[in-house]
Amino acid sequence: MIKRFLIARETLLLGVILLLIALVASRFPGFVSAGNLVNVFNDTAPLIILALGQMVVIVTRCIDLSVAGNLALTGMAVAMLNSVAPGLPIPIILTISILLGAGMGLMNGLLVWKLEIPPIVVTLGTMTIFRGIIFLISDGKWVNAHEMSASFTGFPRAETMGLPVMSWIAIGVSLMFLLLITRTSLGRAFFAVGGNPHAAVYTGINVGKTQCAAFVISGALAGLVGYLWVARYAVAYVDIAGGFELEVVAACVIGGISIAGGLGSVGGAVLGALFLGVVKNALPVVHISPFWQLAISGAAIVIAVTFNARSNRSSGRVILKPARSNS
Amino acid sequence: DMRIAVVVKALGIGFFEAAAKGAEEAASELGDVEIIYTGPTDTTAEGQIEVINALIAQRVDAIAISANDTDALVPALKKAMARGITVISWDSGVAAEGRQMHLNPSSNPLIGNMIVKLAADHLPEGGDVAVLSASSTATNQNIWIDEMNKVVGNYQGINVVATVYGDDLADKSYREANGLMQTYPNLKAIIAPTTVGIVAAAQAVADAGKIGQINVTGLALPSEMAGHIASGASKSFAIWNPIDLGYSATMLAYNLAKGNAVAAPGAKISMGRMGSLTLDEKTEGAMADPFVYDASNIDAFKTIF
Amino acid sequence: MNLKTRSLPDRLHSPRSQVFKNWETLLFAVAVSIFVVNSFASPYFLDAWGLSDATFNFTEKAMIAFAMALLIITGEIDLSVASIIALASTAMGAGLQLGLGTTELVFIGLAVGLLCGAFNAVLVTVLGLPSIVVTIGTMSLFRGISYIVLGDQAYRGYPPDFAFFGQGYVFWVFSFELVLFAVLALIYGILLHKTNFGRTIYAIGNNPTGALFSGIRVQRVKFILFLLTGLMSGVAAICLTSRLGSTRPSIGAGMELEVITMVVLGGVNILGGSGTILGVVLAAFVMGLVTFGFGLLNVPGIVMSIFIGLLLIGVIALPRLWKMFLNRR
Amino acid sequence: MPQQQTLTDKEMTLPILQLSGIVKIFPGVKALDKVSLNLYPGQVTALVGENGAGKSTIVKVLTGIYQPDDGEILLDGQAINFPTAHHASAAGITAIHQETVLFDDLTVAENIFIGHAPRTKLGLIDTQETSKLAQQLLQGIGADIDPSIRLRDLGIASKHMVAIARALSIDARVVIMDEPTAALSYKEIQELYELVEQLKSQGKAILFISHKFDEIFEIADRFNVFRDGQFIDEGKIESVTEADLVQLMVGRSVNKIYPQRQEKICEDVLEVKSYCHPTEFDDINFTLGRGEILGFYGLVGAGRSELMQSLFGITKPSDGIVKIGGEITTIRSPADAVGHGIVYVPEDRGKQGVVIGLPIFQNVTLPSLSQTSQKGFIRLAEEFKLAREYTQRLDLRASSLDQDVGNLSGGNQQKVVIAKWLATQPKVIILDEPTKGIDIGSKAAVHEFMSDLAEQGLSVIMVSSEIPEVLGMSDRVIVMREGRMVAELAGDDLSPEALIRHAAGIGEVNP
Ligand SMILES: Nc1ncnc2c1ncn2[C@@H]1O[C@H](COP(=O)(O)OP(=O)(O)OP(=O)(O)O)[C@@H](O)[C@H]1O
Ligand SMILES: Nc1ncnc2c1ncn2[C@@H]1O[C@H](COP(=O)(O)OP(=O)(O)OP(=O)(O)O)[C@@H](O)[C@H]1O
Ligand SMILES: [Mg+2]
Ligand SMILES: [Mg+2]
Repeated sequence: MIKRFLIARETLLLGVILLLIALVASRFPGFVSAGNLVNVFNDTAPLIILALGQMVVIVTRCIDLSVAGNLALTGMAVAMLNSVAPGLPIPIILTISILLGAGMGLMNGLLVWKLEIPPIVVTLGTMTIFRGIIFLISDGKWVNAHEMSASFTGFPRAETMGLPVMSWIAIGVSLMFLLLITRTSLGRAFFAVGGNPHAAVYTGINVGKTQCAAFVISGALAGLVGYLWVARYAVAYVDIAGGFELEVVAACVIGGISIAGGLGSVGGAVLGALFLGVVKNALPVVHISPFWQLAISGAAIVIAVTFNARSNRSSGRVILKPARSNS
Repeated sequence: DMRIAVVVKALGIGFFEAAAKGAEEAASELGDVEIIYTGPTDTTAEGQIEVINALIAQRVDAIAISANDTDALVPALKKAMARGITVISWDSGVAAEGRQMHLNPSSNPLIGNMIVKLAADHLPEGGDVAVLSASSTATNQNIWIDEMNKVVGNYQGINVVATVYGDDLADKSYREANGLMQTYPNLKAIIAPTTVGIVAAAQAVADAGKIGQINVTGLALPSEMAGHIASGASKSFAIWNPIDLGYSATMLAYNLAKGNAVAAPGAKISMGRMGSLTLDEKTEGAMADPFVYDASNIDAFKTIF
Repeated sequence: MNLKTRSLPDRLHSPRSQVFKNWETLLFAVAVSIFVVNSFASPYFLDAWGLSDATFNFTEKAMIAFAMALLIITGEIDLSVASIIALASTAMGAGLQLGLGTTELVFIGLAVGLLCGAFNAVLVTVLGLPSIVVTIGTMSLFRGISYIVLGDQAYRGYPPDFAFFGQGYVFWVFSFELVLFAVLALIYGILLHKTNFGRTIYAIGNNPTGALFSGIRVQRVKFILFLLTGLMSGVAAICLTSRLGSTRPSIGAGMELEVITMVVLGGVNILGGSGTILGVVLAAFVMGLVTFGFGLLNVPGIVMSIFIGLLLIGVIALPRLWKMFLNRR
Repeated sequence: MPQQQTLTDKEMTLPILQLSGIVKIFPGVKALDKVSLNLYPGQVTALVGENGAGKSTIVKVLTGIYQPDDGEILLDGQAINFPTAHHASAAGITAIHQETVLFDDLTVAENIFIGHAPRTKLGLIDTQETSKLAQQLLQGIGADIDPSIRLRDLGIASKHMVAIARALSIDARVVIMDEPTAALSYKEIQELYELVEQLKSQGKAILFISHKFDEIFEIADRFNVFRDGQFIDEGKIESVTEADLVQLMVGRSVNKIYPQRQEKICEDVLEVKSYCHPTEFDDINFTLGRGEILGFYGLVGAGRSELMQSLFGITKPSDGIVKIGGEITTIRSPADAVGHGIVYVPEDRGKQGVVIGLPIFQNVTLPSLSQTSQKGFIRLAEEFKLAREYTQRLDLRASSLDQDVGNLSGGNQQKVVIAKWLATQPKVIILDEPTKGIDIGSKAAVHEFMSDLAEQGLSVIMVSSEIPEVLGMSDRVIVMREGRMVAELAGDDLSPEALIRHAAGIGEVNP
């Protein structure tokens, strides 16, 4: 029954997104051109990737507010690396950024696991620490387009089979998550730990370690996006992706991932991110002042969480059976 | 020694780092000056107020500030003046009651004219152009855009179709630039009088494969735009020399604090090697004309600022 | 009835003997050492006016932090406080355009704060939604409304007597804000530690179901606390607007995280159930002293924030690491 | 009783599992103090002891959830240790734990196989195989449950069956059952007995923990007694009587006679008329007299707790009238209920009863703060006075009034809850399973106290699933089945057979 609800909720979200697109298209047919839709998806790709990482963290009853800081630090690090060693091949850059991000995730994870500090406190702290470190390593200076090699900036935007590599990465990560969540014991463990941490211990699952793993995954993805982001906008500085962590959490919430842990789906995270992406990209097109954007995404979150809670509410136990004639 | 605080909108912006270089140059020329280069982490008025409070407590002799908000800093700066500190603003101004004088990098009408001229020069036939501004609260941006709109009629066929805000965020500016290209298929130029915005817009144009079709221009630093001039996404852009700006602001602050001059309408204050500045009735003055950079001269400047 | 008469002692340890194990003692030591270090590091530090100016770094945040502390002790959170400031300030600005005077503006500021608090309260306590999500939403919503109203404009020209709240001095170097901070600290201290209401806050934070089953009106208490947090945001909005003398929609951006940092640094358990107002007061001073001290040395703000981040994790982590170290031996 | 005799028994086979000298220390409590335990193949060993004797703790040591501070575990004579629950199950030890340790949002099949699901060749979880195996396991224990359903949608008994299936999904040689029957009804208990026989015949060693002596004597082959974390004795079940076991457990003999009271029921204090709820109960009518003990009997899940919680203002009824002292009253919240003199001692002590984290005295005064305070301001001296008075009346065992209730044993926590309510001087006290999970010694104290309260004119509603308790304590008994009142029995009508017959809804019952 709950499963059906989940599906229904995702279909509904998909419906809302399609309606939104249709609405915009009714005034600006150009919005639904294949080229533009590809653009919108590509623009949303970083949000999708990060929302997936955040999803596993939230499912284990944690929260990662440091993703944007992690992203920015990794981005700056690889950009600086690229400017001193322009010859480094892209696979190595990718590996480095994933490892760097995962390392920062591990730091969060260890603080949560070994020292049992509440995740919100840990990541509130590391969020500012990561940003500060960017300032220290870069001395506050930018890394500009001409200091990056062509292959470095070219990778995410290279087109293969009609989509830029960045979009393919988002699709790839989504598929991997689908597998991770439904078909691996780690995926099960995330849900077990979030659904009932006490019981998880009894089934041999190490709660802290699983949460740590979630942070590492979220960190690794933040690192990956760090490189993609910097390469795509061809610039790195202290403030990139400032405040993005809340957008990532918002995408998860809109996608129906329960902040109380134990509930969530890959489809939800992806659709939640897409919803925000479509709104963001549609506003400039329909001539709604960009000043409306903030209020719209805020209202969307409030409505989504109200709706999700409605469909989730347990209506108490059902004890009464339909009355029998002779009882 | 005299201590002059150079307060910028936020640390870590190339333009201001260059201005700081100019301030140091002025200090070594003057000999008895110590420069305190400081600013908040992000471009907020609250952050600058904290910085100002710390400077007041250190009893610096002068504060030269590029403001994040015209009005919000006034009370704090008033307090600084009440405690005997010389306060001037430069680059982005403070309302008149919050400073003794303001140094515009260039005259606002000149800049307004320049940014549209840069676009028009490459559009002999005319066409649609759009403006990508920084944050909506940036005083100087708004003034320049106003000035630009006043003179746009002088350029045949140039049609300003929209003004959007990138908030000085790379991703938002990029998205706004994309939105402009979507909405106005006939767009011929994007004017971004902001260094973050112009870089993002140039990248967006390059990514959309519209190099040659859309020209990105505005105000930018040569070091940040070198790549985009090379790719052709931007044919030319303008900027005043931020080193000169920092230098001039320091000189002005020094002279006012020393008592060599009084900031009053009509006053003429020396700016060392930059000549002298004459204050208008709003106690403002303009340093110099913006300078245009294009493929012919960018390589000479990209390593300087 | 055969009941034995075996009387239990009230306490085994007197509260005073526990002082050295307290979070507050640790914080106090931190605050004192920062104070000492600062006085050696900068010749300008020990100056009455300088220190007085420095209190503006934390007074507004601390006012909200008091109410937030109570809310967090019950196990809820409000991330929308900075946005409430923006909306309340915008509303005051709009009132200003209508030609209202200082009294009316203050009333508007407080009323909008209360209304926003009530909006959060209804969503959380009546509809039963998780507060962290609700307030992430209203955080965008409230500030978003300010942006819709103001766009790239600003309201300025507040009446001269309005300036008193953020710029006035009550006595010598004691600014209105500092005095208000002290008064509020006292009020919240008494409310939390000396009243029945305070007791129920702790009960709810430790076990909401148990509290409900003990006849406590859990939702009503939470409702009131959201209202209080909104109201305090309104108060902070008045002070900040008065201090800035103008309103922009970006006013107070990012302040919610500083408020929460202050509360957590003050030893309030983010999961609810424990914490004191004294801790929050000390945390406010620690953060203010750090900001001011680093400012005097002209250290960039971002380096300060690293320090605050490290402090936040460190004050929780170090005692635990120390314990682990002792256990290992 | 001679201790060595059982150990030198010639028929004895070698134990599969031997624990000796096991020590487990929690902050402030020595939960296990050099205990030993032997489990033999094909035999059921019953572990008995008072609350807090350390029974569940030894189970957790055996299953790798706790690490012992000292001692030795021998499996087939080989020393072994279990750093995590995985290691224990890999070594062939499986357990049905006292608490439900399942996941509401996972499916039945996922619950059964979490941690050891069958894999495909690629190393991914084989979902089809998982549900096939789950189906087989459930059928094997006679449970008709669809493995693809979410656990949340199952009733408590079915959940318990899933927990049993999960335990059996591990190919184990040692099966541990920690109070497995506490949540099961008569019929399911019989099925469980059959299962135990089956496991025995497969040569598995079974550790069976229970507070119910009839059960122990029915299925156990051996016994093992703990008291206050210490090993007391072990041996063959035939060699002891119930009284012997109790003596070993408590260290003294316990009077099992229920307290006698004269009935002097006068006016009605509480009257409930056609009280309904859309899903939980329907058409409830009863009255409660002053000084009366009214029993509510039913099988687990009959809706008694739900009815009581509704009377206490937790859930809203859809219809019906409640009269207190003859006046029609609407109770919207527990605060209202307390105001009208109705208080509720819940079944789930840790979650609903006490506020862990607050000291004892604050727990006691929580609902009576208005009494001990002045204009809303706390007066500590008054609080301590009130708390001291009531904890003393209940003979609470604790080190001080300032101690965190979380550190108290279950029975003492129950006393804190009762003290809390008595301090409000209620008219009606509802006790939901007041002795559930409480050992014999404390049980008798609670019973005695309950009858004292009634003597003093307090009206008591007692919800209980234990027939002897219901019969021994109540003046009148209401039987509920599936959310409805099916009988009201008093005097000579009160018999175990009648209770079971009405509760289970069957015509005849074989005793
Ligand atoms: N995690 C823990 N932390 C501290 N003390 C504990 C913990 N677990 C158990 N104890 C204490 O250890 C002792 C033994 O508890 P245990 O649960 O083993 O008792 P039990 O024999 O199973 O009792 P019951 O019959 O009530 O289930 C008790 O005093 C209990 O309070
Ligand atoms: N369907 C269910 N899902 C989860 N928990 C349940 C379910 N049914 C019962 N429980 C829990 O199991 C315990 C015992 O259940 P329940 O309250 O139904 O038994 P009871 O009190 O013996 O019966 P009654 O409903 O007649 O009071 C309680 O803690 C209850 O919350
Ligand atoms: Mg137990
Ligand atoms: Mg019950």
